[in-house]
Amino acid sequence: MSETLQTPPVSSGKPAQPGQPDQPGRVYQIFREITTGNAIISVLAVLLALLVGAILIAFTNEDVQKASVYFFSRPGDTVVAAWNSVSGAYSALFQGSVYNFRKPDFASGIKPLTETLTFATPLIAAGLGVALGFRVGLFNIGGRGQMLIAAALGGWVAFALDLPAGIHLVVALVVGVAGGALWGGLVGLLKARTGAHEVITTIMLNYVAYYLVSYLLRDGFLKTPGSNNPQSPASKPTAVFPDLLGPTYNLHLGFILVIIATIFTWWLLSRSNLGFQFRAVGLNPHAARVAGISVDRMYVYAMLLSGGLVGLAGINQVLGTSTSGFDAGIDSGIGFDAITVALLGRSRPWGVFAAGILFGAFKAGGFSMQAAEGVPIDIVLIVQSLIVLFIAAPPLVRAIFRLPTPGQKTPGAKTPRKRTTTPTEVVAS
Amino acid sequence: MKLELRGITKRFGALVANDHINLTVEAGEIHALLGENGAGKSTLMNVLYGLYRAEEGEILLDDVVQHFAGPGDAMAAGIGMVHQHFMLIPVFTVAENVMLGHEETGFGGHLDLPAARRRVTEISARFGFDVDPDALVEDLPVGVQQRVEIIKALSRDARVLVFDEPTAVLTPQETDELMGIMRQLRDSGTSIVFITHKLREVRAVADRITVIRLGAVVGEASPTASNEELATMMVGRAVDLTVDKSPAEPGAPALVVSDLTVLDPHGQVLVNSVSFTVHAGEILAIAGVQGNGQTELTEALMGLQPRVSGEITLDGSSLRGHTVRKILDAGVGFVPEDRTEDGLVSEFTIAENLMLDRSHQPPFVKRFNVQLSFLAKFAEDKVKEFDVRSQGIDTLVGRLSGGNQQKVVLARELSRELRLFIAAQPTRGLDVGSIEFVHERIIATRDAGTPVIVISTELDEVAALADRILVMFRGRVVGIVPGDTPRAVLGLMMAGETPTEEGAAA
Amino acid sequence: PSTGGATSTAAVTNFTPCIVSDAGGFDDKSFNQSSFDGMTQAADALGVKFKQAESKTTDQYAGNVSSMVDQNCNFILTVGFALANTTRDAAKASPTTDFAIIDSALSNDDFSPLALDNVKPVLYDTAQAAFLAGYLAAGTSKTGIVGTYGGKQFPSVTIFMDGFADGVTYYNTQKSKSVKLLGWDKAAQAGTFAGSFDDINQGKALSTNLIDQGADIILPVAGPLFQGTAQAIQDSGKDVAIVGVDSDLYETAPATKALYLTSIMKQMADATKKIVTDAAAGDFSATPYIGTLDNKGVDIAPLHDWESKVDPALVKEVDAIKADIISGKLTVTSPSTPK
Amino acid sequence: MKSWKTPIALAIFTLLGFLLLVVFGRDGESTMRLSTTTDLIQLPDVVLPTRPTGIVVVALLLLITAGSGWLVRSKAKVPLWLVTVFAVLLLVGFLAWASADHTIPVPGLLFGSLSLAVPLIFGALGGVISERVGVVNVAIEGQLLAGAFTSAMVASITQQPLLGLVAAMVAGVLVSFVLAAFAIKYFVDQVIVGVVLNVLVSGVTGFLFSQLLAPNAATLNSPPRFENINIPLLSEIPIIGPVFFRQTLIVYIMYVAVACVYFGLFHTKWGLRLRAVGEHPQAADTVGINVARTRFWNVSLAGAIAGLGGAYFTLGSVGAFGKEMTAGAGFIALAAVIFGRWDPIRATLAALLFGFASNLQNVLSIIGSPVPSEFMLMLPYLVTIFAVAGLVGQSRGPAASGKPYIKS
Ligand SMILES: Nc1ncnc2c1ncn2[C@@H]1O[C@H](COP(=O)(O)OP(=O)(O)OP(=O)(O)O)[C@@H](O)[C@H]1O
Ligand SMILES: Nc1ncnc2c1ncn2[C@@H]1O[C@H](COP(=O)(O)OP(=O)(O)OP(=O)(O)O)[C@@H](O)[C@H]1O
Ligand SMILES: [Mg+2]
Ligand SMILES: [Mg+2]
Repeated sequence: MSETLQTPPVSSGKPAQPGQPDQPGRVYQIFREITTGNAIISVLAVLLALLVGAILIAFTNEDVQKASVYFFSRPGDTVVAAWNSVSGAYSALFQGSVYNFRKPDFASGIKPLTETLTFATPLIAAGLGVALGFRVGLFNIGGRGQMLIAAALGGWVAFALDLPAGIHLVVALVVGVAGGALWGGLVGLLKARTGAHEVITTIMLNYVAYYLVSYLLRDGFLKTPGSNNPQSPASKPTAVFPDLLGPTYNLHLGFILVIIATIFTWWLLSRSNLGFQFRAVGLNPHAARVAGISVDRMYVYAMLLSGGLVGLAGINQVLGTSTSGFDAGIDSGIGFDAITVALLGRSRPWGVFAAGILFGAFKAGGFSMQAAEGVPIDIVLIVQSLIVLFIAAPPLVRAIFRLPTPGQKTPGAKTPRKRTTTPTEVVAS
Repeated sequence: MKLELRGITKRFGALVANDHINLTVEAGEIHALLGENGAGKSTLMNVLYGLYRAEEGEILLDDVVQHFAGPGDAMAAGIGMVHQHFMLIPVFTVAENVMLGHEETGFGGHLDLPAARRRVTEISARFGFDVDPDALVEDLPVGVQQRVEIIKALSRDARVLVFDEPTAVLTPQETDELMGIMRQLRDSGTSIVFITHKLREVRAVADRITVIRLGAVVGEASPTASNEELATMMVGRAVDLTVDKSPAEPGAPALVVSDLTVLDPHGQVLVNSVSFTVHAGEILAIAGVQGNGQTELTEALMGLQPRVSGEITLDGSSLRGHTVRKILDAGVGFVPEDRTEDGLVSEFTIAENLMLDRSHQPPFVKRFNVQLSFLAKFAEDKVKEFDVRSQGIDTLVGRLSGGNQQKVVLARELSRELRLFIAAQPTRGLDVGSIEFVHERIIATRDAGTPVIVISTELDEVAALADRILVMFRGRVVGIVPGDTPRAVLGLMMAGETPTEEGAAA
Repeated sequence: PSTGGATSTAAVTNFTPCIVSDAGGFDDKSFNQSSFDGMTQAADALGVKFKQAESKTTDQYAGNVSSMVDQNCNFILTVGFALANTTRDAAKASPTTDFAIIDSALSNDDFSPLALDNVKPVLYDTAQAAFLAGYLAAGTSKTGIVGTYGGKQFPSVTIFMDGFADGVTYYNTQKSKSVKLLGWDKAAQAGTFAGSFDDINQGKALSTNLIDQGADIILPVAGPLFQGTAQAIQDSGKDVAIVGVDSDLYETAPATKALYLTSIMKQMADATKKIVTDAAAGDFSATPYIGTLDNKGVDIAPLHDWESKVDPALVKEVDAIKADIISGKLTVTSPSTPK
Repeated sequence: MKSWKTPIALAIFTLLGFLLLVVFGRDGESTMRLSTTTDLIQLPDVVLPTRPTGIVVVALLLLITAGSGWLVRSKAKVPLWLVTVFAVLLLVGFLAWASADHTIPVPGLLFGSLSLAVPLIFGALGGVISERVGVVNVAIEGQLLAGAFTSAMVASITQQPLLGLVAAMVAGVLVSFVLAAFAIKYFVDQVIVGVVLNVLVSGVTGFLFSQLLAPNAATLNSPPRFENINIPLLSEIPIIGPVFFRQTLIVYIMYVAVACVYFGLFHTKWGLRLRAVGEHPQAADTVGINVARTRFWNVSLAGAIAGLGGAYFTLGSVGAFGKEMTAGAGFIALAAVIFGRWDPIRATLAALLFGFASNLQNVLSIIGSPVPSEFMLMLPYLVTIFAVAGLVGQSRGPAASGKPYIKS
């Protein structure tokens, strides 16, 4: 999962210099822990979040509330009701996202897992885009706008043009991705040319894209003929992503594309020269400039690629998920979720992939939690946020479970001169 | 005040940076601390200053055991420190930096800036500094920043003062002034710990010397010991302090700079119609007090300055107005002044840093793909050739010692076909062993027939390397003199005085 | 595929009605909320429990509807045009489950209208009621200026504005007056929108500007944003009234009840309740329900506190117009009328 | 050397002005009302003939553009005031054009702008403090929303708007506590915490709103609002008075807050230490400043201020809580922080610019604009992009913002 240029091991003739630190500094350790995700800590983090979530679910459950009225006369009822509500909710989460035991056969029982992957698809694509930006030191909050433009342009190709099957799909895909890339590239261009901070421009362009697409849906080329709803026509079947596992499952070609995108991003960042320059700019733009790398140009390229990947998420929605027409809410907040997905995946492509699947599972499982157990959608959101927080804070989880810090307490480097550029630094720089 | 460190042990993970170190500094004594890069000097001082907590050992001031929870406590106990890496806030003014942490305030926490200004001017006057209390620190030359650090420490009336490599960025004159100040302080009863890699300074000012190697005290030395003795004690082997250099055999003029002028964004002249020529196979040293346009001059040569006029030609073709990449590709090798800021990506591995400025062309990159096995072999070779001490080519450069970092930069720049080599402050902050190595490599480059420019504020270095010396003052060329020009003459030139006839003839 | 668990002769005891919201959520002070109320009333009346799924984003529509099918719902109510195609697809996939969709009819992907045996479209000819409100407002305005603004330019929003505008125009032609409507131009289908159904502060800013321009009756068609209008009126210290939408604000938001001239009501709760109870009784029919003044599916609310301030003659005229519309003597049209 | 950026930008705007005001000029009269009906001193309405006004404005713009070109040629800098005059002229021309045969109530336009800007300003102040001390605050939106919710509920229960105000601050601080604890103590990436906190607060307030506030609106969601207080004398200054001095307590608190934060940041010990920690925590540490503690309490303070902004929604403006009622204001505030280069005054101006553009859009759409509503709604965002790209350019934030400080 790491993308440092892992040069093949060549036996080093030199013994380590005694004066050299042979143990990573503490910053690095913390970084390391999170990167590699100490499995136990992650599991405990999820457990902890589920525990807090359980309390919330129990508190908000009607039966529990009813039983608690006579808590002191029959406390058992409350406990039983709480247990029922919590176990029901979590088994619904599991059955909605991984495997549904109530289904008679494996083929239908496993459907939730495919749903998880379907929901993960756009999250991964957009997450990759945001992560790519982070690696170059850019904080792309513009996922919403990039998805909307991609969906609008690609969607238009999908419903308005008549092209042979296959070609139609490819053209729609390319146009959509290009749309996202343009919307993102605009940000890069503004930054390179005028120094305009990408956080501002991406936020603003989100709104511009939203209103633009709203207008196009209502009165422009995205409008459905004969209807007055601000909704686009359905994508033509020739442009729709084929199902991967047959019509029973919703999993479509988008998932394969996203795997390819992940591999591509991994290759780009860790194996290609462009990625090398990206990372150099992200970690130390001064040194990159002195080494002859055009920092401004890297910003433009990076935003083009970042927007393109986010655009893939947008086009995935119109060609894969909402093929029967879309409205201006087609981004579904994925552009924002992508930030968390990217960071949770430590901006590493395969990390993003995994984080996307986790989030996809929450989306898929959220439906059945709500439907089966009446857990309010807001609670699902809360539990999700808690899991993210706990996963991102291994030291906290450790403190709560009184686990020893790995190794010994190794005080080390203080503020690192330059850490991996996280978006936070970008906001401030 | 008498300072005593007893059995201080500080570990970073498995690394023992300080191993039961004992050190006593009497009141009114200048105690020099010597040791290679990474020997543990700064670590020991940080423990003393409360920045690090030692695993073992105790600190005594006037025979009373101290417990420092942080620098605040140490300062309260009368310890002051001038840090190796400046602890100044670039966007603050001098006065603000000096007052930070012990601000004088008026009503409602209102900062009493006039008081802080007075304090700065008062201390400046006492020690003969010329520091504008209202200047922004980031606008100041490093030498002046160093003074601000000293003023900061002095403004707290410290009775134990630690100077951690304060002279690395000072000119000879400034160094002499500083040593004068140290003596002045010593005579008023302050105990001083003085860390430096420059043996000349140690012998000039120290009352006692302690040498540290690999985290442990290896012994005491007297200020009368010879350079060779001290160096041997530090490094643990014999060090050749004078680099063998045969006379230059200059070839055809290679780099011709004429009428070069550099402006800053506000239109201020930084480099003022500078002209000079460097021949193949010679080393031109550009000397001068820090902040007199040398940095901007090199940046202009590298295409890093936007507002440049005049002409630069290398082997007959113009370099002016080209991008950095074009200039690098034209065969210019460059060692920037600030290696961590401009020369290296500290979160990249050694191998990655070795291809930093060649990430666009074969053999490192073919069809967009970084050639990993080539890079590994290349890095492995260079690490061997340049004796970069590390745990392997995948070590992050940020974890190397300064000397080894500099070797990585050198290895990268010297492993190309060069038509010009520019090295700015190539040995800043390096220990004697590393300096020896860097100097050897630079001379070898010259001997291979490459024109070399060395920018240095260090007269020892200039003397060791230069075939000819160009002295800059306030953006102008004061004169170009032969490499064996006496220190005294150079010192005057660096202060802006035009050289005598004999010097100017070169 | 998941099998719909409903049997067409479901006894009331094992009847499970379900409801799915659009991205507005169940407390949008608009159609999601009224539909939800109707569902609650129906379930109470039937003595059954219902299941609910609230959507936060558009990508949840399909998941929410299909998980309702999985939960063996017999009847699923989907709210809003945005769920139309989702509902259509789910209905085709599980023909034994009954559906009703609020505010939209179904259509094929080639835009041709579609009717399915197990989907009942529930539509409202809101313009009819809005027409009455427009006439009433024009007759009541003292400044001769009335105003309106919407949340987003959706047809379910602009249909109110169209009817209202026509009502004002009708008043002007009838009385040879020139009452002006700010914020909506029916012919151009252009007007003032807040850009959101959440930003109450923006609703207040818009209303303040309308009042500054002289409007003394305001029709906010933007869910909870009317609260901002109420505050703008109070801050202005002027005698300005609100015309509410969806439900009778006098009942649902009594905090500022003195400000409501009337409300343009879509009686969704009642309609929903009836459709659900019918379905429970096995009387589901896919015939579209269209709320009109005639069947009281849409109407304007009583004047309540404003009764005394409005000329009784005007009220009579409004009643007469209402009769004319019901009888077909007067037709109200809007490009946004649901089809 | 010479930078032609400004003259080129001015020339482009002059050209645009020419196209709009002259080529597509409108006939008629534009009226600007300068007084409200309640003013003591009644200024007469300014009536401008629309097209001639446009022509005069364009002529003046041309003059300024030429002047700036001349200045640059002779190696002088184009002074900021000239650009400001240019912007004001362009604005006047545009207003006249847009209001052909209509009346624009100038005080109302400005009053509304301020109202829309108030929460942004509070949010931006919180952002400035937090980022200046080294913690990136993406959670402004969450702090605003938490403040709005809590103030509405507490003020409803107690019927004391002041208590609501206090509660809003407490709520903002609580959100900040989470941010601070995770970011400072556990070194979690600050942006993750911020983004997640926004979701968390939205979830919690949404949930409590549906479960508690909506069903019990009369008791839990009917907070008494602050009354407008007219400041004697000041409130009678033409135009300025009605806009700035007939406001609620919260707005007056805002004036004080802006002044205090500005003064505090740049002229007090508190501010010096705060900025030191955000710029170079290790340097601050070496002079005995406790970095973690400084960060923790100032992030909390930032939360309290942003919380006040939330209270403005409910107690100052609209009198009830609504789900997601902050509607992205926190993100606009974040943009204002950067736009304002981490300076409280500039950030305030940035927020005001945004508020003005929003309300101008409102007014124009009400008096009838030929442009579709969606494009009108884009206006404030486009104005911001133009302003950032054209005027502000590169900006540098606190050096250590976003970086955890890990001590041995
Ligand atoms: N001191 C060390 N000990 C062990 N492994 C190390 C050390 N330093 C670096 N590495 C190796 O470097 C790799 C990259 O480290 P890290 O996770 O920090 O990625 P990175 O360098 O930030 O990645 P990129 O260079 O792609 O940005 C790790 O996989 C690790 O094997
Ligand atoms: N925070 C830290 N974490 C891990 N290792 C450290 C840290 N600080 C210093 N070291 C290591 O401890 C050793 C001693 O470092 P120190 O800075 O004290 O050396 P020094 O003698 O001051 O060297 P120089 O002459 O280069 O300043 C070095 O190997 C260094 O890499
Ligand atoms: Mg040191
Ligand atoms: Mg790296």
